[in-house]
Amino acid sequence: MSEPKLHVPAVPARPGETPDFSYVNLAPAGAVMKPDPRVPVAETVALAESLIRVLDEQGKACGPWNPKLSPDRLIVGLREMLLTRVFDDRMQRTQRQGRITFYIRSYGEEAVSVAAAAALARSDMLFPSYRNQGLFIARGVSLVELMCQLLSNTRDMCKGRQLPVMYHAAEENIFSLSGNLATQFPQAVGWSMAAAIKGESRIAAAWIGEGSTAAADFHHALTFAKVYKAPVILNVVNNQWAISTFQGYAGGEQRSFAARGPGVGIAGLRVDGNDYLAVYAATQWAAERARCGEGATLIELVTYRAGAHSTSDDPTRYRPREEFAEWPLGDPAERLKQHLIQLGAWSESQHAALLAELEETVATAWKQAMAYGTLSEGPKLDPKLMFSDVYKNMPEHLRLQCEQMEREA
Amino acid sequence: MSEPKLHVPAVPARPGETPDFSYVNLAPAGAVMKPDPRVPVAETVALAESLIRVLDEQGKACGPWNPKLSPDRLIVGLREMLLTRVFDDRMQRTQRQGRITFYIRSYGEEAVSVAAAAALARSDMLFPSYRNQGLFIARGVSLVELMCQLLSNTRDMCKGRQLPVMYHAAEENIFSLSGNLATQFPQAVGWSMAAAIKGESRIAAAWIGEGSTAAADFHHALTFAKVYKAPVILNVVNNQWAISTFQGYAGGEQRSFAARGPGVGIAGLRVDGNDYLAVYAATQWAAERARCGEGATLIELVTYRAGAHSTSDDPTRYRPREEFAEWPLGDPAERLKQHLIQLGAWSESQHAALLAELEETVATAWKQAMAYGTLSEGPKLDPKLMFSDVYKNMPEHLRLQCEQMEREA
Amino acid sequence: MTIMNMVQALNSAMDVMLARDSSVVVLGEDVGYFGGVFRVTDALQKKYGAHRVLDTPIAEGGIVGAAIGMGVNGLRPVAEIQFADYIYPAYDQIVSELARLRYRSAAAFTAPLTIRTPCGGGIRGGQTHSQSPEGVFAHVSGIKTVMPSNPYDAKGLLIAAIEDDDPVIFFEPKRLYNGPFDGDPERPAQAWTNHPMAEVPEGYYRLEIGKAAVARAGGAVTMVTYGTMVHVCIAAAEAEGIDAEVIDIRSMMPLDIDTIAQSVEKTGRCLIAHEATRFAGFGAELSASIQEHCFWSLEAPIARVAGWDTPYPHAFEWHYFPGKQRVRRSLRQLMQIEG
Amino acid sequence: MTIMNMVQALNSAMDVMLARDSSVVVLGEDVGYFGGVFRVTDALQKKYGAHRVLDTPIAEGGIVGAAIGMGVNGLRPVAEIQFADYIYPAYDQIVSELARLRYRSAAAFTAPLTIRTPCGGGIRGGQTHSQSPEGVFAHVSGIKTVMPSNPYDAKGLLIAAIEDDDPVIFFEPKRLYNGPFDGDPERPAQAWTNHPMAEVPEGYYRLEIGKAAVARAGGAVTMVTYGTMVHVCIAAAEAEGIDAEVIDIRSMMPLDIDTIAQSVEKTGRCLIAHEATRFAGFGAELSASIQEHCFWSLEAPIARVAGWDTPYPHAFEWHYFPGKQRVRRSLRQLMQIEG
Ligand SMILES: Cc1ncc(C[n+]2csc(CCOP(=O)(O)OP(=O)(O)O)c2C)c(N)n1
Ligand SMILES: Cc1ncc(C[n+]2csc(CCOP(=O)(O)OP(=O)(O)O)c2C)c(N)n1
Ligand SMILES: [Mg+2]
Ligand SMILES: [Mg+2]
Repeated sequence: MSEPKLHVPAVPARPGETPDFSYVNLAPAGAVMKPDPRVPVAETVALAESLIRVLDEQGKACGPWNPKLSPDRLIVGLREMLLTRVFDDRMQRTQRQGRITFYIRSYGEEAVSVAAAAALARSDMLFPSYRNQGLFIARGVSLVELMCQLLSNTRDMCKGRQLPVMYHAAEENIFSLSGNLATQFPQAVGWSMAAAIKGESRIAAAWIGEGSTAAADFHHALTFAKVYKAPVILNVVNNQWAISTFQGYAGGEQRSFAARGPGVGIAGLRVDGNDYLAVYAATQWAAERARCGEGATLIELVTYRAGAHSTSDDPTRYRPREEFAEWPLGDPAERLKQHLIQLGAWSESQHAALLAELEETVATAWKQAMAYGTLSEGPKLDPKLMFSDVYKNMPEHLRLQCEQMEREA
Repeated sequence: MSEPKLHVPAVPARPGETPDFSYVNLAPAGAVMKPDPRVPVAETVALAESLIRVLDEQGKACGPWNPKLSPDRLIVGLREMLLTRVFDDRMQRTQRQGRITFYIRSYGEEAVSVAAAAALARSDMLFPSYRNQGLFIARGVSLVELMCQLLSNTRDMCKGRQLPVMYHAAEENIFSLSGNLATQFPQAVGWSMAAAIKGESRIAAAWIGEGSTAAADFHHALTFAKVYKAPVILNVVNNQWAISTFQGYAGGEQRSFAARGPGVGIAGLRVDGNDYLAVYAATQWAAERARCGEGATLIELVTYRAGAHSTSDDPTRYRPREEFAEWPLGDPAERLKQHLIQLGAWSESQHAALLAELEETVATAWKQAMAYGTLSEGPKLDPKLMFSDVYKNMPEHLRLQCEQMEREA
Repeated sequence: MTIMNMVQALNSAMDVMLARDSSVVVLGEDVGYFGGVFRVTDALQKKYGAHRVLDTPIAEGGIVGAAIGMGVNGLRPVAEIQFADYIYPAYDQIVSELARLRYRSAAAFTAPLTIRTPCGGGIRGGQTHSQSPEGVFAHVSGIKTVMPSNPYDAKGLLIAAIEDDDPVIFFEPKRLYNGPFDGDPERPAQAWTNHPMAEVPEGYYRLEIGKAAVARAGGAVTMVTYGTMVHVCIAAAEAEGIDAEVIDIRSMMPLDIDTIAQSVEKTGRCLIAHEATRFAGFGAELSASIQEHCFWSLEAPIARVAGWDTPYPHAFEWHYFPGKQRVRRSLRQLMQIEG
Repeated sequence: MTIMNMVQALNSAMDVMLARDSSVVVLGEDVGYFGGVFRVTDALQKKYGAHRVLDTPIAEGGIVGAAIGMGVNGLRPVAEIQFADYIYPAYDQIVSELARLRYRSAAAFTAPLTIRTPCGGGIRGGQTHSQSPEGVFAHVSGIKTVMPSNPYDAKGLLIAAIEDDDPVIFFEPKRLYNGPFDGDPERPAQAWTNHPMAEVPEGYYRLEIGKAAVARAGGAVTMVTYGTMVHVCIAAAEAEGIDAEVIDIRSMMPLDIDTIAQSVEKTGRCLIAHEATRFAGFGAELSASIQEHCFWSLEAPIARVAGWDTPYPHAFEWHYFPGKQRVRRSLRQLMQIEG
């Protein structure tokens, strides 16, 4: 056999090598024009290839995408990002201590969720992935409630059935998480089609990772969104990694994920995912587009998964430790903080005080959550819950199985 | 409920209405530039949106995509197109007479298969859809062999297992047809990846209808082709209809299917599928691109399904009868004929003689095929064949079932 | 009461529900303007509009995925999968999502879908237009699986499925669309015209999902079956002159094991028949359950008659199909065994 | 001979085959550089290169679809599906294509794939990392289904699967990767170290697919099982002091019904155990087949012990899992029935 010539995507750096982000197509803050949200899809082609940024290196907001939010609003955003991070860190520690079985952090990607939530109406329906805890936090789902899910305890919203982090929040219009990647994407499209059928102005938004764009459901979502001009925002969070697999293996080599939008005929935006203002503005733009009947937008949020994939993962096996430090788009919380300081609306000491307060909030919530039990220590959920909600009414064979279980207990 | 505002794709004309092809984005013959097959994907964006045409209204070949084939080669092409058509018509009639249970014609789309086959190497592997009988004919699979499959008779290559038209031709490097739409697309990509792994220069080509681009496997194929730069040609035959469903329901409204290629990062060409020369040239270009390691090309072939979907279908229920007559890209056989006449290499009388000869060829083949039996008249296939080839070696339980069947016969 | 064939009865069920409940929507490939390749949704789009009867892209996974989202947003989608052979691209959305949503969210979210799909052979469809995949759905907890055998049941069960808050996979034996079929391909095709179960009320009615029907009463042997095979079993019993009780289970899940067990306890013998391949098919569950319930009453081994464990071949359709002859033979053997 | 755990044994099987046969390729999500989330393909890419051990996009349907094409072009792909719970997006390519290709083309085209996938619970994976979907594959003619219960079998059967010209779905009970598991979650996790079946030759050997193993000989009752439940059944029999014969079927299709029937004819009693949900699970086929073969020898109804008919819940994993206590109780009941 002659020399094989199958192309395999290049991975910029493996452990021991120097991080190399030269492949990331950058653009200076403020450089990208902002068309009317009603423009034809073709006019978003450039937006899908460039990078929408508002915050520059100095923390100044610039350009047409600046959403001009009040400092108060920005401080709320900063608070939500930091709360997400403090919560994540604490939950990760509890996992290490064996209190919860599994955890997934969103470290480094907090803006993606928090800024989007801020730009959408509360009545809009959100279809998250497992790395969008920021949506729950920004919509005000109580930390105790989230923690009880993580603990599978007596107040677990999932009644012990789901792996930690697989939350939902019906009252806050956040859909139930699934372990199966990308399945929520066509569901979000269908949800938004139903809103349009009913003549409501509510829209849907969904999130998946860049790795998950390879899944069939990504394609289903784009096709249905295009065909019916569904009022939905389809977010692809490109955090460069899918467990150990580099984004090039999802098709990211020399091609933005946002370009898939115009490819099928829906608007596409490529956005600095670590820039709170840019994420806010892009989401707002896409929401307006959806609400005025122009259909879906595919938003690629360029960010970096700063932590491990999950508590089951060890990223030092497949990428250099130093990558996050070299990541050209920085840390979203840090950048918003600098912006607020630069505006004169925030200070290092306020920041420190906020962090301390959030630590305290999380610690208090944790104590409260633990009082409702843990997976291993009582009070515990009744195992009979295993048999309910399989169907609306328990069928006879499940009733018998439940009885059998009780007899044998 | 207020007024529903879900968008549903507009269908230009329903039965009783006037055909309207103003939605088809045309371009004059010769208008589109022809870059080197090694160009970066971005340089094919325009090619994916325009329309590559060689034959003009007068039947003259023009522009950079003219493959400059010899008149002799063109006459072979014309013959293959006409043979396909004569074969189709005859088989359709036999179906109406009840000799075969089912048939699918390629009427109006013959160039798509026949010109592509001409532009590829015999060692290249073809993954057809059910409307690519022209590939089998152009590769010289005998008509008798095809007919025996249609008849499920004693010489049926499928041993009675498949619906008519589900051919294969291993020696001629044509893959086995499946009833399930689009499944062959990722298979073709995988086949071509294997060729690259083995260091061979063989490439693969696959065909699906535009309706089938909505299937998950279309996306799988594009993703894998992009990631591994697979040496494959992915053809989308946009014949405007998928049974009763207009191409807008596959996402064709105001967007070419070829644009999906650049959308994911592979080359895209939009081609006049009724122009033998254009199809030939585009296929040749894509084959060269694949062979020199630049990866896959998505080719959209713009054509019209002139006949019913299949013998089970009645298109007058959902589209105007007159559509084909109004179709702006005409009839592929007619156009090549005009070109040859215009070149002085062909005449009406030669054409008539050729048609008569082909009718004769088909009639002779049919007689021969019928001699090997039909589904209802002997000689017949041995029903025991039902049990072989499920596995390489017949497992015990199938052996017993086969015995049981024989006992009960 | 009108005489309806199964296509008309199913159409009528959707018509009634579209009219009664504004949250009902119908979607699928070719179901809108055209009315479906089997014409089951004929004229519904014209009557209810293109926003309630939707033509869709050819993506079964997308149809079910989008329909789940619609269901979550308060609609009651009735999705058609053009052939049961093409339901597999939607298998993930059905198994991982539709079947699990209520459970995983502790009923915070639900999607009351009905997925209709024509199944079974007997129309020369070959290996990709003839499958009966009910077995691979019956195993999945969280969904119900239904297969009617006549127009009256078809309409009553489809209305029940649409109203059901649980997801229902609704299999339609396409060989029965236009008439009953006793499994003898040599006989001319029958119409529903004179069949008692073809008398169908025009308006609303529903049948409970999960109740078997005694399609023929008898005392000598119990034949447990569903779909097309109900007719074949009755014909076989009659041809053999055997006093068989034929039970049409109508739904695999929930399974009305009580009705079945009562009959088997009475007769002491049982034959199970279905068109799907035999190995690990739904007949296995029937056999296992019956054996568990009626072990001490059984006078002979439970017999299974089913499609062979091969794909459904085009040319050998009638060798494959578990037709009247095969059922008769098996029944005869079963009756000859001395208990 | 070396002591290997199941991960090492499976890794060794692929290592041996990659070295012996240049047409063998390994592909899947995270299987290349990283060596797989369960490390089953550890170090193989380093040894054989990125063209023979391929990381893939996250698209199970694409992985199988592409692998079929590779198989058609002369390779022997070994595809990993990261969790059996994620095999459903590939269900269509497996059922409609992989399983049918040889048949529909009258053997003109074939694709000798092996699809490996970790299944089963016991690792706190919750409802989407714990499923045992063998039943919905066993029903599909044209593929073989294998599930080993120990390192020695795992390697020998995986080599056989890779060499098999038919497609094989190879289920790996992930709870057994690092050690045997007797079904008692309270006991500390065991390692394979002292288990006789952890003695694994380093080189090439193969076991025939389709032959059951007698995992424990006995005369009082036959326990028919596979995967993790083999260990649970042995432990339960020993805890009850019952002279049970435990049969590890090792493959569902082909099913070694002869070995099973011989044993049941000898013992007159049978208990079937698997982790998958009970309703219409593979245990139903086992029960139905055994009943057909051994009716006259059975002294008591065949019993089934299985996962409940619910999704696999995170918090109630040990209530769900058919553990030692549940098997013991069922075994005891079975033995108490007077035949
Ligand atoms: C259908 C399916 N296949 C595989 C997996 C296993 N899996 C879980 S997360 C993951 C990586 C996802 O990467 P990406 O989409 O980029 O999201 P990220 O984790 O980076 O946020 C994989 C392969 C799964 N959960 N579902
Ligand atoms: C997975 C799957 N879904 C549905 C069908 C039924 N079906 C057969 S052909 C067809 C239309 C295909 O249209 P298109 O892809 O445009 O090809 P064309 O017939 O126009 O050549 C449909 C829906 C099928 N064969 N497979
Ligand atoms: Mg990622
Ligand atoms: Mg078409």
